[in-house]
Amino acid sequence: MQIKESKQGEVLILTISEHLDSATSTVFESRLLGLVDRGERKIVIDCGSLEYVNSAGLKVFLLAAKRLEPLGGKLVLCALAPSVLMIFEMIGFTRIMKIVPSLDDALKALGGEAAPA
Amino acid sequence: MQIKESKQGEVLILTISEHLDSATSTVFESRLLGLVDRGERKIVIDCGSLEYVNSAGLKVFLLAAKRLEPLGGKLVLCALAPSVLMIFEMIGFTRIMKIVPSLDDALKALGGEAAPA
Amino acid sequence: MHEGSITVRLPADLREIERLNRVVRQFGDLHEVPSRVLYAVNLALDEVVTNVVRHGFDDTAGQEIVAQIVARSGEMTTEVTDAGRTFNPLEMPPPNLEAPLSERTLGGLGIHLVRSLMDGLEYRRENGKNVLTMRKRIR
Amino acid sequence: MHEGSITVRLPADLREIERLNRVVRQFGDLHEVPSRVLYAVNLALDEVVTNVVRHGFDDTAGQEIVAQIVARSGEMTTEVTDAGRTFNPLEMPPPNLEAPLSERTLGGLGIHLVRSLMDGLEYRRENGKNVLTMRKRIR
Ligand SMILES: Nc1ncnc2c1ncn2[C@@H]1O[C@H](COP(=O)(O)OP(=O)(O)O)[C@@H](O)[C@H]1O
Ligand SMILES: Nc1ncnc2c1ncn2[C@@H]1O[C@H](COP(=O)(O)OP(=O)(O)O)[C@@H](O)[C@H]1O
Repeated sequence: MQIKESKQGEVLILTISEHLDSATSTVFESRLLGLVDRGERKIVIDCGSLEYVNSAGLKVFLLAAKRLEPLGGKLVLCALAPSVLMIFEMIGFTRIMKIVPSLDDALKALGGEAAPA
Repeated sequence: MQIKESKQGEVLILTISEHLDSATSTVFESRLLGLVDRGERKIVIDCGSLEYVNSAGLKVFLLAAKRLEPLGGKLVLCALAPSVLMIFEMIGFTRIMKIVPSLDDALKALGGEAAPA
Repeated sequence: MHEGSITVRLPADLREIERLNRVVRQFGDLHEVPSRVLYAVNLALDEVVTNVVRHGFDDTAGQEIVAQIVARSGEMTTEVTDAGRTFNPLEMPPPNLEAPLSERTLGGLGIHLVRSLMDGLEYRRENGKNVLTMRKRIR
Repeated sequence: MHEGSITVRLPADLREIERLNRVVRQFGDLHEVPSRVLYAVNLALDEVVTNVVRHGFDDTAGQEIVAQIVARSGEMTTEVTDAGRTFNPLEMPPPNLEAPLSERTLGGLGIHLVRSLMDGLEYRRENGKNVLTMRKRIR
């Protein structure tokens, strides 16, 4: 897995790629929760290059969403591959998380502006 | 398979690589026999990069050696990988063909000079 | 698709699971298993084996897990055998997928995924071992 | 080494043999078969299947050859099944390996290689098909 970080106004964008599995989810967890702890409240996870996620990885999304909610923050996921989206649907995460087709949609959902084309 | 050709004095050197199998042996056959037909009499086949040879490929060596003999020509093979050399031994080709460890040895066997280092 | 099978014996160690996942993907490529089917088998096997390593033993040292994958026309079968504590995943209650975010718990996702991804699960305890057989139809 | 098997059905066409060779090599990598053993199995299978395509049929159109490879601990078994004319390679006389260059003939190299490379060969005619089983020990 690779994690890249960027900022667009108030919105923090994490781009993750390849495999989010038991080996890599601990790295992702400390990175994502670290961002919440340091005060980030609007977070987008760009999953456009994410090929594989198992329950260890799924838990990290749930943990972050649960931690952000009482703080008034928001987590938005975007650009999930069909096979990854299917997994999110199977465990009911599409009901409790904001999941949108593109990064632009994610930025709009967080009340920011769309990325320049 | 790839075939490369070079000349060192009177000696013609053919370098063959990868797989000499049913698909590639016809190309090798017409190339090698063509060289004999146009008058080449001292031919080295450098097998240093040859990974695989099947009976279709082995026949080409036999055919060329048989054609060169009555013409007073000579075929020398060099640098065979252990697995390829084992195949030549199995079918008795080490008795009827000149097979030497290196290109230098091959050039010496044909009465030419060793390649410059 | 080419029919066939592979049996992988791996030490009960989380670091081995990446290797297992790689073998599963290579098996799928070699046998030309449809990618949707391979994805499901890969993930289900990952979850089951991870659980055995995490929860199956007091001490994993020297323990081995055997994973067998069989590709047949129409079906892929995966069997996991381990000598860990008796555990039948079919008896676990499903997580509450309707709960609001604040009430969703972190546990139970793995087994729920396995059940949802596969078309058939069978569990038996045999010779002191857990044997879990998972079937996935190929259509 | 990982035990397992693969069955490849291929049209009786020389151009398919490259694909078969690729599958055999990938199988060897995946199952971690020792390279010496893989080399022998690869070459023997190539020779046998090539012969079936070249000599087995009056018309190869629509004909299929089935190659099955099984890796077990201690042994690799390869079985080739074809509906071509009855042919038992074990009955072929070996080529004269002692003949001088001018008297060496071009034929018979393939079957001689197969016999030399393998540790055991069995032939049977079954249901109108040739079935050749080849064993190679893994040491
Ligand atoms: N092989 C096993 N041996 C013993 N207990 C297990 C085994 N697999 C799963 N469990 C139990 O089932 C629970 C649910 O597993 P799972 O759905 O994978 O979610 P998680 O492991 O995240 O809790 C585990 O927390 C564990 O208590
Ligand atoms: N499957 C087969 N069906 C019929 N005849 C065969 C078959 N395989 C081999 N043969 C016969 O056996 C001979 C020897 O085969 P082989 O040792 O591979 O050498 P080559 O094919 O170069 O002659 C062939 O020439 C052919 O006449």
